Amino acid sequence: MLAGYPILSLVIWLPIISGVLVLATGSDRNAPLARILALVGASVSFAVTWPLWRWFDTQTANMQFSEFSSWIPSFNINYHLGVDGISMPLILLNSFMTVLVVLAGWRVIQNKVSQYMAAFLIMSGLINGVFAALDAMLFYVFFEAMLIPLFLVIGIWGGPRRVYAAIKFFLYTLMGSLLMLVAFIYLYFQANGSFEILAFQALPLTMSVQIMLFMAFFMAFAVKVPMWPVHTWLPDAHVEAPTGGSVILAAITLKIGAYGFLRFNLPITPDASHYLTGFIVTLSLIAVVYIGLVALVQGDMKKLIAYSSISHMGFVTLGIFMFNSIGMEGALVQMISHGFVSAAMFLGVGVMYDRLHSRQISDYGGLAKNMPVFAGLLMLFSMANSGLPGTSGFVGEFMVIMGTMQVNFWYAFLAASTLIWGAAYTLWMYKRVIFGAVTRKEVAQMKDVVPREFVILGVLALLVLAMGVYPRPLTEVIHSSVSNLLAHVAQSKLP
Amino acid sequence: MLSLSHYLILGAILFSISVLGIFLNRKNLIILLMAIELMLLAVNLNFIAFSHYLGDASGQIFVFFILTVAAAESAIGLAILVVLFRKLNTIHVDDLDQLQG
Amino acid sequence: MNFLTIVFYLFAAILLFAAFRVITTRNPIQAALFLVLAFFSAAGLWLTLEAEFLAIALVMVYVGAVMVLFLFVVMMLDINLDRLREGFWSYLPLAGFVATMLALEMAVVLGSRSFGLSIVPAPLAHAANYSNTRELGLLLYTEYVYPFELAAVVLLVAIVAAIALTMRRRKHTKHQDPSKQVKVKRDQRLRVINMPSERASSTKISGE
Amino acid sequence: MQNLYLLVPLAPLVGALVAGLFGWAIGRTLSHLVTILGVTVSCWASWLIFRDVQAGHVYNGALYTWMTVGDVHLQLGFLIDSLTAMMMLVVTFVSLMVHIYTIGYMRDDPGYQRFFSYISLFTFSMLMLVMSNNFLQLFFGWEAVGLVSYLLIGFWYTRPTAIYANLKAFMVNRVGDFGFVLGIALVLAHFGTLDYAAVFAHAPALANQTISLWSGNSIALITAITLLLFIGAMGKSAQVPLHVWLPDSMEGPTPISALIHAATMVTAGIFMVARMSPLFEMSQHTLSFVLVIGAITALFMGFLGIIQNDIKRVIAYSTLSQLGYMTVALGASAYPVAVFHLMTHAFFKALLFLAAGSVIIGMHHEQDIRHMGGLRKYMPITWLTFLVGTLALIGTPFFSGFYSKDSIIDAVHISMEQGMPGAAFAYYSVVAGVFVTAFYSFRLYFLVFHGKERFLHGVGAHADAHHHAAHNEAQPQEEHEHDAHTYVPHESPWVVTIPLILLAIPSMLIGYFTIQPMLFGSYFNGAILINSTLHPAMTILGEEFHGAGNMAIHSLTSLPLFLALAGVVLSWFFYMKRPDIPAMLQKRFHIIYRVLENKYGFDEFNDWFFSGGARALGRQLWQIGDVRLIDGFFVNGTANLVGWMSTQIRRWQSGYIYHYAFAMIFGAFALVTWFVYG
Amino acid sequence: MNFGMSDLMPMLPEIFLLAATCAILITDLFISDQRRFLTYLLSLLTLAICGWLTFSTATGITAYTMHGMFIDDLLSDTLKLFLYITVAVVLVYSREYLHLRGLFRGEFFVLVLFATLGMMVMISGGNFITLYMGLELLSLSLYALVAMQRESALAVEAAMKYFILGALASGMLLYGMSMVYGATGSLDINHIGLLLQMGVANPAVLVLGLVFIVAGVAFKLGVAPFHMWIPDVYQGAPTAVTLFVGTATKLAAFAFAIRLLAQGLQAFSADWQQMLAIMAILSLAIGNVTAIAQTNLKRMLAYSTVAHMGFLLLGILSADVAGYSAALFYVVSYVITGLAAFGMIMLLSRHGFEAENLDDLKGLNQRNPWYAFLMLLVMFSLAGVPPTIGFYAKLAVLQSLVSTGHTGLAVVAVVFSLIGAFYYLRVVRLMYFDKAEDTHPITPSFDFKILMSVNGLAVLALGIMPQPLMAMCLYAVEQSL
Repeated sequence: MLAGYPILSLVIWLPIISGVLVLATGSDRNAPLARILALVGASVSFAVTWPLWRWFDTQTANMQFSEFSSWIPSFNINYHLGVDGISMPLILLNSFMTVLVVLAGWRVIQNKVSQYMAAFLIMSGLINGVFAALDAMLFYVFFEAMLIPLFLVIGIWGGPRRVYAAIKFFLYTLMGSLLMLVAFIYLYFQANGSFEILAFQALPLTMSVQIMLFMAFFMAFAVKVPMWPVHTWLPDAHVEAPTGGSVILAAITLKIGAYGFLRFNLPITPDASHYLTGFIVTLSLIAVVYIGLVALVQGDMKKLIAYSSISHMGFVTLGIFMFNSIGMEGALVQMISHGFVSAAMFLGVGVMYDRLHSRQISDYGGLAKNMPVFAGLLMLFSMANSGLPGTSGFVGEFMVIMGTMQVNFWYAFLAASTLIWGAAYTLWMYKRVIFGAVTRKEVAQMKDVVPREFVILGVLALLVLAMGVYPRPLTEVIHSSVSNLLAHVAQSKLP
Repeated sequence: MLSLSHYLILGAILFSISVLGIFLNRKNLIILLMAIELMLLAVNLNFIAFSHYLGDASGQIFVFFILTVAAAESAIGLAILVVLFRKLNTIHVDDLDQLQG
Repeated sequence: MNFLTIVFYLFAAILLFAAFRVITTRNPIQAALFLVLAFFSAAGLWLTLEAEFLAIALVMVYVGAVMVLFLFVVMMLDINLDRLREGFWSYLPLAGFVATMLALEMAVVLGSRSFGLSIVPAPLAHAANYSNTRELGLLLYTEYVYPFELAAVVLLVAIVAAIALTMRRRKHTKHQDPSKQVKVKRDQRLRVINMPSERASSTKISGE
Repeated sequence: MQNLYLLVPLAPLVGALVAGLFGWAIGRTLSHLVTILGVTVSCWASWLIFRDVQAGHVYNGALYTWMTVGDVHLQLGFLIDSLTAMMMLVVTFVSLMVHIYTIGYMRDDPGYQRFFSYISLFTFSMLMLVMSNNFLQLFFGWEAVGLVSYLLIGFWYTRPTAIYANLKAFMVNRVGDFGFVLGIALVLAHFGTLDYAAVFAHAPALANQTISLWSGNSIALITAITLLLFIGAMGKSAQVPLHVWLPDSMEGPTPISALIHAATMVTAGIFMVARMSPLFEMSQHTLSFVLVIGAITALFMGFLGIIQNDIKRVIAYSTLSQLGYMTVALGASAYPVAVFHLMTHAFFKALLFLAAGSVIIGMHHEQDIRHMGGLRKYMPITWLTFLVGTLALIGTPFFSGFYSKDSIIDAVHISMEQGMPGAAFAYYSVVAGVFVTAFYSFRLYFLVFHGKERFLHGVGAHADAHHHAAHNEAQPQEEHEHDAHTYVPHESPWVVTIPLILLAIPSMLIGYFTIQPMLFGSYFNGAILINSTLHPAMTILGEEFHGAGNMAIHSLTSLPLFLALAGVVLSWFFYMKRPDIPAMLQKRFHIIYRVLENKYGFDEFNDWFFSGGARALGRQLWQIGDVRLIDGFFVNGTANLVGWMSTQIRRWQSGYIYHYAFAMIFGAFALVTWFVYG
Repeated sequence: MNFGMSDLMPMLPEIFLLAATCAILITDLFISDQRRFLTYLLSLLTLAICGWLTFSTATGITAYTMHGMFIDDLLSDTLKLFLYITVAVVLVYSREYLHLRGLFRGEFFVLVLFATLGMMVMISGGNFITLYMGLELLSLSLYALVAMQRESALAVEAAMKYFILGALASGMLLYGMSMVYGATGSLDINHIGLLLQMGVANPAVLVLGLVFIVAGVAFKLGVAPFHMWIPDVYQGAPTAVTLFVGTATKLAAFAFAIRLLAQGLQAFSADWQQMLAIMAILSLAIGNVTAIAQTNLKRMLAYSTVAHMGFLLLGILSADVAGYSAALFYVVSYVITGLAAFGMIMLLSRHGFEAENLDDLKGLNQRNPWYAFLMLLVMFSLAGVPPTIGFYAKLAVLQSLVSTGHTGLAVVAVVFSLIGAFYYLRVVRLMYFDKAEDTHPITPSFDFKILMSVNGLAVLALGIMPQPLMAMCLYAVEQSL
């Protein structure tokens, strides 16, 4: 098959190298070249992920496409890569999104184009690294390094409060991850001097240690997800970030948090995870209900979608901590789906913003008249965001509710209330923006989507539908890994 | 009879006096320099006392070097003081407060 | 209470008094003189410890050179004595407390439990022909030659530094500039002036 | 045969996609041709399948595996049995009629292709719903029809009322779906499958299982499941209190009112409960609940029909009321009767709506019945077909509505005699409802088609304003007519009248011909399961039944007919003979009138409590929780604290040497104290 | 007493440096201001030759000479090599800066080289006397260097403060040494180490001495509460001198601490570990928190240094080979990063303009993306964000902390570095997110440009491939202690 080909390395480094090349084009005089180079880089980087999908063995929960070489022998840190059913789809999602982001910034970004494109390409490679790393320190390096380009993207090309948002974003995430670093180091010694994640997962640990470790990881990943009450960076970051930044934030970086729960919290500290389930579930349900209500009253479209993301990610954490396969797989499906849907929603807002330079709902109204194609696409995404069957948004939500019901009726009750909140905030926004009479002359002058935007949104629309109608290919990929994880988590690791 | 303690305690008191001098003197940089000389004197006393009671001459050698260095130090200290006075026209300790915060 | 003890207490008292005066007096010249007194009494104490060479050196180096340097500087700088020593007392309580406590704590550690005669007995006096200077000299030029060389470098640094910091090029001071002296060329030393022989007036300008 | 099954939903889907995605390219005519062709194919295939099912071929098979989780296989598939086949036929037939009708009704609308796409998409969704063999697909269809309904209600998206109504419809349905999805989740959690057959087979084994709600309190599992599922049905089938969306949904174009909000989609809840009969039969509590909810809807929504002046709203309230009847039948365990009424109602209610639409076209988009009257002369076909529909609605013997409605009343009567909780209330409600139905139906009929021709004087200005506000871009050429202020109603074109006639025929006849096989024959055997020892309504009905004609003749002496007659007479008296009486009554009983006019205050309450409350709560959570507490206190508070500390510590760095020296000495002093004496 | 070549071989670099410095001192007299470049070149050449000498005489075997007063081990060789590089970089960075400020004088180079010699003596010191002499040689040169810019009131004030506090610290250090001498009767650190391992009659005296020695070391490193000279001196001194004080001397201070604490007083590690822990936490807190309020870049970096030195102490306090090598790695990576940070200030300065305020960095990305990028790397390295070298430095220290059971300290350290990240981010923010106010072109000389690029990229490259440096540090410490 493909043994021996360093596909994962390619997946990680190709975008980074492309990014450096794009950066080398320098000033905005070479912007067209930078754009084309970036698009080629992103596309090729996406293309090289194809073998991951094509030759992925769905029958095994083992790490596939593994690569191993020594990196920092002094600390026994290794360049160890590999993917399983949990991480592989996320890598694909990320590489795909990068292409879209490059396209989305094609015309909009006129300032420091090469830096913009390069930041996204480099970030893409680093994020792939996060998902592919099997060495905790390698993971950490990618995890942190990824913050830098995102920080810059928000801060340079963001809105008026970008500085506050960028710094808040960075410090929030850094706060979480630093404690995780200490946890890694602790585990390193417990594992007799190894940073192998798989070795961590096999360690017997006492309950108190598990709880401490759990909380350390929790800090890192809860911030990323983000879970209530450490979520407030997200609305700010989303609102201020340029469209591409919001897309990557929502579609990818939030997933890193959930991925972390699956890769670290659950398998390393299973007993603590069970012990603290109530805590996590409570926070998740607060995210669903509280954030759903908060989203309802937002006047800024991006903020609304940001809050909706928090709410949807609440579903992910909820599903993960149900400890049954339908819940956990549902969480994973929700992650992927949310990647498409939230990205599409942000891109949609971006399309509007590029024309009117406002994100306020009240500035719009009656777009359907001038922008019927856009209105149609946005309708699809809005429906997906509110979890309509037949769209990808439904699949994950449905599975998580199903999984939650197996555990507790009231959990499911509160979780299912998202059917109401989700529809309420999404469609209310849709109504105010797209429907109604055209009241402002600026709105009347807005033109429908151009082919480039149509392609971006259209591809996402197809994906959203395809996943909603036939999610099985995805669930098959994640199935073995989730089963294996559940079996692992079911066993106590108390010494 | 005199014990080592006598000398050492004397050194300690001398050391403290010089420290007190550094705290208390708000006005005159020269006296600060003198306090430092006193401090070195206390140290030297310690070394010589130890050297004597331990029967080991290396302590006295150290004192020799300390004296040398102290002399060089005062030379540079006074040089800086002169430069300072030329520039600021003051040697008040309180006037050295441009750098703060 | 033998003679040595009396000498010790006497010199110790003078030393502490002088030291105290150094830090409390308002006139820097007085302070310098009290410092001289302190050095003298310290030298006396060192003699009781059979450190004759250092005692002499202290007097010669410090009293003879360093203190003179201090006095020079004090007198060279035109210091306004009026403003000296304001706000002395307000800081005294805290500073005095810390200093006293520090002295007490050190004294307790260094007291007779640690360094009493029973623990560290007084060494036998050296023979009359014992030369402290010789002993130090032997050590200094053999075992301690490395720090000795370093001491030389330190002094060199002090010289370089002091000159670099304080030397001023006043307009009217006359000094040599070796680099200029070295670089000087023949035609700078000797200027051949082309003198017009008879006809004066118009062409004289070039000569000046 | 399986390809044929597949053809039924796919043909309209293809039509919808072609018209929706390429409508701009292929033009109007081709768009409606392709969609109509799709629905025709679907209808024809449904007929073939219907015949096949009658021949005893029941099909239950998977289409494809949606996903596999653990040992749960979630598949999409078809269950084709008598219930499904009947529904397919009704749906495709009514849909076909509506498609044809639309050509005329929407002739001048710029969203022509879009409209055809939507109604074909709706047909597809509805067919997926009824053909499903599992809960998942049921939910798919369930939500998909909701989506299309949302799109269609808001079809004229520039009208504020339309987009208010469609959001409301969607939200209220979502509340129902909330229960529905929980029900499905409970099913999956306890049965481990979502397949109907497997669930029904396994259900008896779980009859005694309970789930605990909170400490010490538990509820029977089946009751919980059925109640939750029924909440879903309440949303879709507009039962009190989730009925509020249906009247507002009349903001959509009339064809969809006929298709979706009368004939098909709103009956999905009824269909679903009938489909779930094996489960509902196991829970007495749920049935009682169903009965009471249905009865309330049947009677009280009828009252509201009396005071409405919008032609479509009157029919909408009648729809609510009729849905209540069906629900009552379900509660009485007379599922076949409910389905039977569903079918007859589909025909005559579609007919009524389409006829109303015809009137609206004729009246140039005037919908207020106070401005109509005497249309009989101008629109003879519409008048006749409308009369047929009305007669069927009020249960005139031999008309289709009579058979189904009378059966419901009988069934509830039997339930009452059996002592079922709530049945007595239900019985009196439905009987009273007969009178109310007759009264408002004929009120509408008289006001529209008889009496003075009120449109001829003085309404122009009002209609004009209404028209402009409504859809000013819809029919530009009509502006001209309007400006003249002298228009005369005219009969609609043939594409409108043909469907009316085609629907009038079954409205008249279908009850007579099908009551025997559907209710008392073996038609629903295997599709609907009734525990006849506990709920003998159907059995007893069957024993008392002696042919359709007999039933009609027998009814001439029964109470409902007299009540209906009384209603007709009273409305004739009020609105033909003494039009002053209603006005007088309105004054005298203005409190009741106000209550009715405000529709019992449901809308106000919902707006205030749910919509407003949620927003107020959201704003509080946001402003206090997020902005002030988390961000303000914790996040920025920490930052400010550090900043404040920074300025404080900074002051220690005073610039004075003696402070620095003091810090050093004090540090040393502290260390000495600690380590030597500590 | 005879000296053979074998006694002098290990100290060949020092001998050469002294001789060369004297030669430069003399030569400089005969060079005109226009040709001062020669002095500069000679200084660089001297450092290069010293590097070659150190490298070629490095045997890997620990050699004692001059009666144990001079230690030549792998640790000293490693540190010295880094020292030469650092000093050379300092000189290259400073050239133009000094030139524009009239400080491009022979004394500067001579004093720098003497200071370097002092540091080398400290690094190789095996006896209290040599350690002290080296320290003073360094300190005296530094006092003079800080005061070099005589026309600057701030520089003179800084020099005075530095001098007084430095003398006080020397006095304390000496007092501590006298106590240790009294308790053990020896001035040789290895001898002291051996004696202490056998037990000591009077631990209280030794602890008293220890406190004062630790205070002296702490002053040199600049950890709280002995840090207060750092901000004032860093700000007041000419940036070239700040660069020197801020980078090179840290290497010597580290060696000083290792020689005294690890080699001499290892037996009392239980005591000094606690002292270092207290000071480390204080430094992290004061350094990081106070830096936030700064508006002067040099001052901010000064406080950042305090925090970093606190982190360094955390490495040392593990008191094992892993900890020392972590600290060595930390100090080396700090020096590399610090060079770039202070270097950037000089790069942005020009005639009559000191780019020392934070606001002077505004819009650097707009003015010159490359320097902004380098500074970005530096800031993230200081903040400890991967993939820069600063991260591994922190990682190594944290790891040594956890391995010795100081997990709580690790958590505290981590929390404070979060606070620290804030002000580093602010620099990035100014460079990238703000608009440039100063649009003066940035025109450094070619060598400065190249070296700065190499320096900045090293921060990244060593972050991606930290292994060689890390292994080197570990090996040096393992072979020496």
